[in-house]
Amino acid sequence: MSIENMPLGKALNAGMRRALAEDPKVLLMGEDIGTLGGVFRVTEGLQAEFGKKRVFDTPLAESGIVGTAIGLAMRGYRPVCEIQFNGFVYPAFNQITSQLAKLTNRHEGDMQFPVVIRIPYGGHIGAVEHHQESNEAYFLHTAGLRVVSPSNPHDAYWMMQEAIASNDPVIFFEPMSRYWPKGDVDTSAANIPLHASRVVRAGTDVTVIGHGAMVSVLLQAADAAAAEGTSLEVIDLRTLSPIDYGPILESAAKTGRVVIAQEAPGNVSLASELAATITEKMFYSLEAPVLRVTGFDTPFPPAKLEAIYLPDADRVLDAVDRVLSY
Amino acid sequence: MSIENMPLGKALNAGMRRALAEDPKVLLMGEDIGTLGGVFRVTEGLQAEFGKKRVFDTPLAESGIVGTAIGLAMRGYRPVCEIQFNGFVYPAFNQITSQLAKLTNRHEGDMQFPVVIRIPYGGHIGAVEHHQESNEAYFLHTAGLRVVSPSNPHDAYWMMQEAIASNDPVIFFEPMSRYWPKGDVDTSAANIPLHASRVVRAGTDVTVIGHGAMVSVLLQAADAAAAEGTSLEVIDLRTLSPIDYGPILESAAKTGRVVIAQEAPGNVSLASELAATITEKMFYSLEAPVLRVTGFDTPFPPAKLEAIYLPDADRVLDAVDRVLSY
Amino acid sequence: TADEGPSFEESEGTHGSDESMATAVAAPASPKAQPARRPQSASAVGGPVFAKPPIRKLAKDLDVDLSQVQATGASGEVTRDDVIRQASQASVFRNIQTPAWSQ
Amino acid sequence: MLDDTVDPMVQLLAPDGTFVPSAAAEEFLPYFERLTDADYRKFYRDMSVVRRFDTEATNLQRQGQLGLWVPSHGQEGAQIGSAHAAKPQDHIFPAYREHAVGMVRGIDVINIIRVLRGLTHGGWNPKDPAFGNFHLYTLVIGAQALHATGYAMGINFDGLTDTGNPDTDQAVMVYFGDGATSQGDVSEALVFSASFQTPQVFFVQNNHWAISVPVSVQSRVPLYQRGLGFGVPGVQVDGNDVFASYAVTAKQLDDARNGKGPSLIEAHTYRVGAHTSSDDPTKYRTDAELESWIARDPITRLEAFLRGKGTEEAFFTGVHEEAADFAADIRKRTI
Amino acid sequence: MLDDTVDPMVQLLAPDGTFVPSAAAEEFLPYFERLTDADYRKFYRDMSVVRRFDTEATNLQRQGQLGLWVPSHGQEGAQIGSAHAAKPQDHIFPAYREHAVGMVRGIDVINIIRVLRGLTHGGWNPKDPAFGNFHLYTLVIGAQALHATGYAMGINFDGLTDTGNPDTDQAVMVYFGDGATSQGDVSEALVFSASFQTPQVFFVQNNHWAISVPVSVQSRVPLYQRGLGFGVPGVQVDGNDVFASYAVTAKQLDDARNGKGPSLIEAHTYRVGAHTSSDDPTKYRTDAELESWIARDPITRLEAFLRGKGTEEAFFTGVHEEAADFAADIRKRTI
Ligand SMILES: Cc1ncc(C[n+]2csc(CCOP(=O)(O)OP(=O)(O)O)c2C)c(N)n1
Ligand SMILES: Cc1ncc(C[n+]2csc(CCOP(=O)(O)OP(=O)(O)O)c2C)c(N)n1
Ligand SMILES: [Mg+2]
Ligand SMILES: [Mg+2]
Ligand SMILES: [Mg+2]
Repeated sequence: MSIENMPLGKALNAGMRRALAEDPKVLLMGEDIGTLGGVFRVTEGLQAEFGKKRVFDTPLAESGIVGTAIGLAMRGYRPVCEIQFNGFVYPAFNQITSQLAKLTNRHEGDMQFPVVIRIPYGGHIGAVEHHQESNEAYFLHTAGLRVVSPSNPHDAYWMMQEAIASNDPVIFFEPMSRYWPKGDVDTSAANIPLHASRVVRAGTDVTVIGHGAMVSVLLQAADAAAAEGTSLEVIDLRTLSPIDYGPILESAAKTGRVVIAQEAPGNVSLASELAATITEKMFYSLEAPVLRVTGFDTPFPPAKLEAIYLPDADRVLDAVDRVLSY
Repeated sequence: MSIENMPLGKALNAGMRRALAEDPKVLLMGEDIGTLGGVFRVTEGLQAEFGKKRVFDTPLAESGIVGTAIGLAMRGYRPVCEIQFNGFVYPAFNQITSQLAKLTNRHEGDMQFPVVIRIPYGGHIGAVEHHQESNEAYFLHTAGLRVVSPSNPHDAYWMMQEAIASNDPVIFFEPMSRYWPKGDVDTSAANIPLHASRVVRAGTDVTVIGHGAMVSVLLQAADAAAAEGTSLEVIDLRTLSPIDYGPILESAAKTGRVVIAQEAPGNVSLASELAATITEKMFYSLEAPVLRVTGFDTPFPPAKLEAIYLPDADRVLDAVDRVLSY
Repeated sequence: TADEGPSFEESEGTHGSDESMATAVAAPASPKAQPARRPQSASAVGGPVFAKPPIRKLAKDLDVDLSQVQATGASGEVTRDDVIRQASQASVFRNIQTPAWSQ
Repeated sequence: MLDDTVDPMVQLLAPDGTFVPSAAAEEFLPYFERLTDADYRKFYRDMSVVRRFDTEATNLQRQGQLGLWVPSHGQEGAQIGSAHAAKPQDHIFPAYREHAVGMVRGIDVINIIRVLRGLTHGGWNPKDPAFGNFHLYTLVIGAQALHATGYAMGINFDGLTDTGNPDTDQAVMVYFGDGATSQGDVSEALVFSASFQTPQVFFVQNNHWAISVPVSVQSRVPLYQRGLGFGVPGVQVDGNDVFASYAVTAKQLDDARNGKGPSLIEAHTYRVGAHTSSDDPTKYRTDAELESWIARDPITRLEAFLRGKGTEEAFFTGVHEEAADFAADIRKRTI
Repeated sequence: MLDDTVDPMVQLLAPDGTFVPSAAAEEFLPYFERLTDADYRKFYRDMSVVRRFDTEATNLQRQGQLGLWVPSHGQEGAQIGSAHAAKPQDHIFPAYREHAVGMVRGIDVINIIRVLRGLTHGGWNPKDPAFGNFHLYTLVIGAQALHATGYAMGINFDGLTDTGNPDTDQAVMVYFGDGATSQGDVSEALVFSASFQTPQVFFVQNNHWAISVPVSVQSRVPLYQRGLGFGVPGVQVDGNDVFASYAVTAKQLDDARNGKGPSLIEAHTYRVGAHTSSDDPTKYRTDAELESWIARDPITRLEAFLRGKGTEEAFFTGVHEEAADFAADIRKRTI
């Protein structure tokens, strides 16, 4: 065991550093990731260490970034692309959706596309428009992509390396508001594989499920509920596509009550899919409908209103009360 | 009453013609929509009738089409953009998602964006890659867009006019495989408003829900089920966002059993949302989980395999059997 | 428009408390955590309750504790008849054991 | 760096404030010549006020009153010159750093503060006649270029170009940065503008950096050439020369209104401040570069010109007082 | 129409097959001169076989054996010339009409038939050495331009340009049409290729139509100029002149391999057939235009040249037999 205490952003940096060191085909590319080390400093020091052919700034064009990453993958490279902020991935949507996601299928497996697209996402940072969205739903609906999001530094460190090692494209959602809090990272071994969900707090009454920054909100809610005598089981999805339903269904079978929380708007979202699938698989076990606590079906609001928009522990607890009242 | 029998494609044409005639601010724009009248001839004759300033071909660039339509809307025009095929809307995704969908909100209502984006969609036409997708989920998850799809000529005629009259942006999904079959169009009056779902066949045992080309598959399934003594109630969604839940919940309350069918892949889709919401609202009425019959979570396959991929009456009936066996 | 965060070094302690893996990974639920708001007690018949939602509603309406019901459904689920049987038994027992107060 | 040795660059004022028109400036001189002494002073006043406003907003951000600030310091010459060249009936599509342009067009800049304070995504009503057809800021790089082109297509459809009436003919001006030129949307806007011959000026403020990325990563040839292969002619101007910025923009907008179609202006300037208040430019650029650009400051340059013309000290004192009052007022209305 | 009066156009063979190099052809002559008589015949043979293949596929489609066909008729000069100019180690990124290029690179064209028959979205393995680094077709207009650029960036990172060894240095050629030039992705590919100085040739087949839309809607200036403002030089060639197409492409690919960065070739040609089997071109273009282009047919032109050099009739008969056999074989293997 080799434990280091570090922030999630630093853990991502360390994960990428290790991948760069271990495989000469790994490249980092994006806007401002070189000299500056990224607007969040997640790639800090990596250009200095690995040189401008391994870690480089691109022109300001997201379709260009993803499109050329695809070409680099065809050439045998493993590019890791940074999208500067969530709301700026849309110019690359065509390359991601009609190309990257489909190319392995189009090639009938003859070529592989180990491209990682890093997207810092989520609220709580008080930023201007387009900077705080949780837009994972678009990528979840797109067959051919893997989508993951770590909630803590240890996962960030390992999931980044596992994503880079994946021969399928991975959309890697980084919870911006969690870049700074520190946690222990065991750099000697990952404990569970990339595509596994995990019970992060055991409980008996209600299953609450989330990912990324929402996990700490759920843990907060669990503390508050415990104080009132309600036991919440908290599940960190970790991987959003494909979803590892094992721990989820096991928990739902036990509690019979499920609440899903996410920052993204609810309509046609991850929460919709989880609610539908859990209900389908566990119909006879559910004491209450699966409830969803989500961002509202509006554009992400100005910073001063984000606290109203983003699900917090109170909104989660309200849903917990509602599932318990069935 | 003034009834004309015509194919759906022609009904769309007639709807646009009427809108062009009634409001000089209505414009049609897109690739090959002028001289050629569109690759499906849906805009045939309209450039000849209204001139090149009202109906015009654009350069081959979808982001350009939607982006300039936004500017035209700011200028007071009501542009109707044709995207030639479903799989070619992605280059415009940034303009649709980060601009068109958000601009009314960004302007706090001071400006309106009456832009219609027409997208021919769905399978059954045996075409090559990117030509047969059902990609409505991306737009349903995007707050700020209205999304509709007619299943028959009468609705096509009226919904097109209502979409053009809407002051909000509308994504108008046209079921390609239904362009040709004819139906009666009452050109004297629409019977229900744009955002209304409708029971198109009454039944008592199971509620089956779909939109676009799926509606005729559901009607086929209802015939077959009736022959075996099972009564299906068929609902045509017509509008995919916002969904009119009234008739849906009423039907679910009556039957207690619901099957949703769509051509789109199931993961994080319209069907997921319907299943989750119906379950949430009608928990105590459901005799079985809401089942979903969808395209598979793979890229749309080559034409020779589409019959396997696309839900047909048999797959719907299988789900009907399953909800009945709970 | 690109607002950047402070570097990690600058930001220690300013963006939330440290969270170790130990707290992120489950602490076992305390044994005394008996749910205050949970309507049903542990099953007397044994195992989790399997019942579709309308049956749960029926049980609620008839004041039947589903965990006390003997399930006869094909996959071990409680059926409508099971609930009704339990309800009528309960009312029989209630009639025998606790006769109503006369006015 | 200004590369005026290689490519023709329009310049009227040398960095030291002397009036020495470059060869390329000749065709634009008539537009300069119609300016009066009062105009010169107005330009100076506007640049000074907006510079002071920018400083105040930077302070407000540091004090936690704004989530973010996007400084315009250094780019006042390009912005004030081009903004004054537009006519009231023209429409302006900014990116997000065009505070000076907004001020000239009549928006109350407290509205910009409100955006960066996190109170709104919009801030003002572009349909309000008081706001001079100044559209909302667009944060998604390059997206507004297509909106501007579509708007200009609408002007054409309305028949409001080339009517012979310069008081009603309209044009559109869209602003974006050197980094934005790489976005597909900007290229598509060039395609559409050429195809539909829109009455439109693409105004590129080449401030030499897109956050930490130098313009050389975006293009190895000067950006004023970008439009040529699309059929959109280009002009290169010293953006820190407010007169040159004015004259070139006035001419190109006239051409647009007169039915000559779109053109592109590359204004060479420099972002003296940080990209935003979250940025630390010392990480990626040298003091020497910064100093060399401060030596070409647009305000100092015009001040030298005005002093050379014998402008009284009271004028400068008055402007500085006005600027300070303006900033104090903004502070008061912010907090 | 060829507008060689306005812009320099590389042409070696006049439409009547006589060898009359245009002024612009001069710097490319050495590349022509290395061709032998056997090469001339090979070009003729290849163009004839692919023309016959195209006819057969069109028939198969009419008979319901293919869902769709995308004819290459008329564009054989541009395709066969440019394809032969590439070296085995080069990588080719086609759009969807480059059947002739695929054939030259070694793919069994039954694989193209399989795509249009609805059996696969791919058809061949671009990593199979027998397939000459000919990548899959891309149906989303312009998307492959970025893949090609990324691939070429990889060649640079691998250090396989400008090594002084012409047998191992690599280049990339990407094909797209006149319509595709409007797509943002193509412009972004020009940006990236210039920024990273990729060893890459952008080969634009200007067949004058994007389905029903004439090239004048996409651009009012010749497309070979499109790259200039991005720092990507351009050459205009008569695409119906297989020798000129060969010579220009060979030179530009050599430059790319030698570290001179990207360039763009506009090959003027014409889609003689329909856009696809679903299209009816009589709806949007005139017989006169079609005739004028048939008069510039690349195969007829080379035949005239070869006959002028006294090529024996047996050669032509042999080629036509070979082409017929080829088509018969395709038919047999399709049904
Ligand atoms: C589509 C998109 N990608 C990335 C960003 C993040 N971003 C904001 S400003 C900026 C640099 C812009 O540079 P430039 O166009 O030169 O304008 P300047 O800021 O220098 O005025 C970047 C990358 C964005 N806002 N939009
Ligand atoms: C992004 C996208 N938009 C629209 C289409 C539909 N489409 C297919 S071919 C074509 C015209 C292409 O013209 P050009 O680039 O000149 O190539 P050509 O077909 O003439 O070879 C169009 C509009 C598409 N395939 N992709
Ligand atoms: Mg294979
Ligand atoms: Mg800049
Ligand atoms: Mg073409």
